[in-house]
Amino acid sequence: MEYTDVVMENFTCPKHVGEIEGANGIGQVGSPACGDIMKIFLKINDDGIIEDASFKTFGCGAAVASSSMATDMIIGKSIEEAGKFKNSDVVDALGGLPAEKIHCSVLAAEAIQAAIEDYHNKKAQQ
Amino acid sequence: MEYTDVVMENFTCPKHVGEIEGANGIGQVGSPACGDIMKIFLKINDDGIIEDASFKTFGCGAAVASSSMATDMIIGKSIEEAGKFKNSDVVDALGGLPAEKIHCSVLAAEAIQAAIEDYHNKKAQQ
Amino acid sequence: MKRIYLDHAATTPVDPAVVETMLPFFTEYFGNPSSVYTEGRGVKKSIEAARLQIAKAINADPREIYFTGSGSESDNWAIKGIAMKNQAKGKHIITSTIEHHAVLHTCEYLEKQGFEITYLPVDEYGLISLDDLRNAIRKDTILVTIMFANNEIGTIEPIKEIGEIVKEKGIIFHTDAVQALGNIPVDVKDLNVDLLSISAHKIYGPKGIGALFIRKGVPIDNLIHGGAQERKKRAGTENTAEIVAFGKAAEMATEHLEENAAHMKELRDLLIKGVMDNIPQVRLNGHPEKRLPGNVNFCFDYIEGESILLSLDIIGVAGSSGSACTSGSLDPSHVLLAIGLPAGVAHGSLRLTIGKHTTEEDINYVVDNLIQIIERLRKMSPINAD
Amino acid sequence: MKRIYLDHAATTPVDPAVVETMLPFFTEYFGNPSSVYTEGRGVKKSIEAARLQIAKAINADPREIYFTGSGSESDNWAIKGIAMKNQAKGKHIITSTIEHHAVLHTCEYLEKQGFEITYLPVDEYGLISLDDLRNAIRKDTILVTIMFANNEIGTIEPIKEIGEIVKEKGIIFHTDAVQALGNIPVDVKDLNVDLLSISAHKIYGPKGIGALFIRKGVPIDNLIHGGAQERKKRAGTENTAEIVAFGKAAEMATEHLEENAAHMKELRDLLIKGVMDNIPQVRLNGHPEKRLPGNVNFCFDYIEGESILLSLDIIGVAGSSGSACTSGSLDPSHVLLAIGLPAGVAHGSLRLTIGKHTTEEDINYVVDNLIQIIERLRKMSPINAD
Ligand SMILES: Cc1ncc(COP(=O)(O)O)c(C=O)c1O
Ligand SMILES: Cc1ncc(COP(=O)(O)O)c(C=O)c1O
Ligand code: FES
Ligand code: FES
Repeated sequence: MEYTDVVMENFTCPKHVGEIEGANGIGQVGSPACGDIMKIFLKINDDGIIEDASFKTFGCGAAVASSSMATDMIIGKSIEEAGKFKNSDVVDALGGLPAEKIHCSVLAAEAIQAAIEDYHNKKAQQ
Repeated sequence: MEYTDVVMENFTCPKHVGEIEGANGIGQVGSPACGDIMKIFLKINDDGIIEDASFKTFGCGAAVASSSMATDMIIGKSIEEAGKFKNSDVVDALGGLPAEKIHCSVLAAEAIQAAIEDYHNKKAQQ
Repeated sequence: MKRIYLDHAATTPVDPAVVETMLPFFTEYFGNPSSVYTEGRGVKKSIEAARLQIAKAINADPREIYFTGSGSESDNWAIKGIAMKNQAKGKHIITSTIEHHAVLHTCEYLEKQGFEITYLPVDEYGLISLDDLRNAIRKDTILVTIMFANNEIGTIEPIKEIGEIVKEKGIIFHTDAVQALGNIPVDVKDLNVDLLSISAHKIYGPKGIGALFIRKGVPIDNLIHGGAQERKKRAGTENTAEIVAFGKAAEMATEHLEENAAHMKELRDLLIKGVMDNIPQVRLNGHPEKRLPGNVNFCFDYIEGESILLSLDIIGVAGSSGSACTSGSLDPSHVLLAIGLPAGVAHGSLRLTIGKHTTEEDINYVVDNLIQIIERLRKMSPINAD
Repeated sequence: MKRIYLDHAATTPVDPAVVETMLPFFTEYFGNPSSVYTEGRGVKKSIEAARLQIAKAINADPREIYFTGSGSESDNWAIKGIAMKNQAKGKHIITSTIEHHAVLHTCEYLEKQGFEITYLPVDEYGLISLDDLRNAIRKDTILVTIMFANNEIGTIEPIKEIGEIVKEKGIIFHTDAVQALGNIPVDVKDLNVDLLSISAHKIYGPKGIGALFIRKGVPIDNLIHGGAQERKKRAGTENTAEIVAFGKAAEMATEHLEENAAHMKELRDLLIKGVMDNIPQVRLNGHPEKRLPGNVNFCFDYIEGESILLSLDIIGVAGSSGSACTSGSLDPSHVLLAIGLPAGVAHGSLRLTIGKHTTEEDINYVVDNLIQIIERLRKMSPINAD
């Protein structure tokens, strides 16, 4: 197992941990049986810009670091831009992940997409 | 492979190597294919006493040392006494032999018996 | 930062005294022990001296000790060697669900070759039941292989009782004692075992050297064929340096067994108490008493093992986890599942294994920090119950 | 007395530079390479660096290198692993009569399991015939295993040509290159081999560590099942120290290959000339040109090998013999019988194998003394022709 310094930094002092008040897009992927759950909270303003993002994660170091990095990267982006967000963006920003840990970054990307979908669903119901 | 000092001494400076003139009992056992041949020469006087003995040996260190020790031990003995000579006598005198080398001492004992037999045969023919 | 190593069940540092004994065998006494000449002869003697040290450590005859390249090789040899040699008598083998992979995967391989394996279940503490064993024995059972002590949860199986049952039926009995040696008494005469696997790197010896005890007369095929080494039972030029080191390590382990075990037990109980008293929603895995003196294994609800390990690593503590994530596979430890833990819980396991050099200070440091680490990780968890 | 070691084909002293590299791995970097924490991580890197060094030495991809516990284990794994995995396709294997026992006895074991083995004969120099090979190939042939260079008589087999023939037929090809590495170029890409065995202790590395090259995609069963080490192909906690040492030894061997080989060849030819010119009734075994740079093997008529060895040992020279008596068995070397020597002659063989530190002075000393030793032993022999 070999984590980069950026991964270790994001694991040790993760940014955006916890729930944000008034989140209007929430996505969760994974299951405890699989050993990883990622929950992403988004606060999207009327212009469709992600004003704030946060996470709660049950998972390995790579999962925590991916959550931290991914939330940090999408804050300030439009939901269109965030919709194109891919796991490889997280991996690159982390300076790489061990091969067997790539799926943890996939979880982060999926959780973000789930949160955006949740936002759209909620909006459609309004 | 672990030889005692006595074995090494008898291998390095074997006693009674070669043929003795006027040997009246000669015994040979073994074959080149098996990797060991021992030839014993005895000179037995009219009183049935082994006056001299010698050997020629194709074989391992234990075989050479056994030949040297065995010939040395039977010189001066009567043929009756020599007839009772056993391979364990050689082994004991050598301070022991490795398990897989016991058969080399057996060869020495057999060669002596063959030489004594040869002496008896020759005498019977006279 | 001072490092605190608490993964002695994974491997141990080589004792400096053991390193010392092996050094001359690399450059000076390097001869091939099968040789006639001076360089080889002394080496052979050293190997036989090491064999005697190992024999004494488990109360065997030195002629019953065969050196191998690892504990895994010993397990493979024991099981495949007995299976292949005795298949005319039957093709049924009994083992347990909590064996080391060296046993389990070997059994699974034999299944593919037409053997039938019964995997005995264990209770919540990791103990097999003697009644289950009795019921599993069939006419065509040729081998029972049950580990002496489990590497993850430290549970000690009733080997002597198993040995009695198996012996009565005339079946061959193998035990994997890799975790037992150096921690609890191992006596092949008392235990009724026919084959027993051990490994040097668990007792402050080097990695890559193990041994298999084979009781005289037990019919077994070779696993590694070739030269006449190890009385024609295990080929390969002898790993002289590591054999000598294994001998020394075994001798030291035997000599200090009681004192080391008492020391580890004290610290183990201190660690267990410290964690159980101060951290909520934690469970101790394994048997409360029938456990290795150095083994501690917890499950912390709502958090995942690797996160705990990494957090400990950052503050200088080395531990291990039966969690999926550490091995890069998605399955949690088969041992934790076998004792009945749900997969979600099994993912949050932490194993800390104490060694002869561990101190009370180390344990206190770990407990203090673990309290904070668990709290912090639980705050981050989406499945925290609060 | 100064010792002159001329048994480098049996084993070599570990190079001091190699000992140096391995030392930190016993006490400092002792962690289990599979671990998450700091102690384990660096170790994993060191193992992968060693794998790369080995890969470079034989022009393979590092992912095609698997560490084992010896050259013998590599041979057993290659042959049994291929046999077991591919038995549905056929159960016929081709090898030669002069293979190392690790190959021969493995093949004999497979015969007992229902496989059929063709043992190709060799000519008086120890070479197999490509026509014999072509004729031996059948529809159900799954494996050809022919050694690269013979350990007793030093003959180098036409591996590249064999590889071409075998490849054309789509059969898997293994070669035992234990004696080749460090002495002649070994290039798995050029040679068309699918599997290749090597061992560290023949190239100034430690005993008890080997490797098997397995070309990507070659279907093979494991020999040692268990943990996920070596990409799940060979279980057992990694012998880190010896792996690192093997890497270093392979790197050094590759770097100095030409220079070492030229040096050994020169001394070899000096030794051959010295003996042939001065001692009557002697023959050189093996091929005059296609032979390992360090190998010399003679038969002296009318005398037995161990006697020569002991006599040499007394004057400080370590050599070896294919004679019965050295091994405690009554059969002379199967290699010498295979090249057509009568048993009586084969008993009188002497192998002297030169290393990188051997000097011209050493060789002259040996020749001078050998003349006297042979004369003295012949005088003692009952079958001396004169
Ligand atoms: C040709 C050959 N193959 C295999 C081996 C076995 O190697 P190891 O001693 O590492 O088991 C040897 C040497 O002993 C050898 O010379
Ligand atoms: C119970 C048990 N069996 C077998 C092994 C395998 O031993 P080795 O690592 O020497 O192959 C281990 C340790 O890894 C173990 O804990
Ligand atoms: S979250 Fe399970 S491996 Fe990363
Ligand atoms: S004479 Fe052959 S072993 Fe002694």
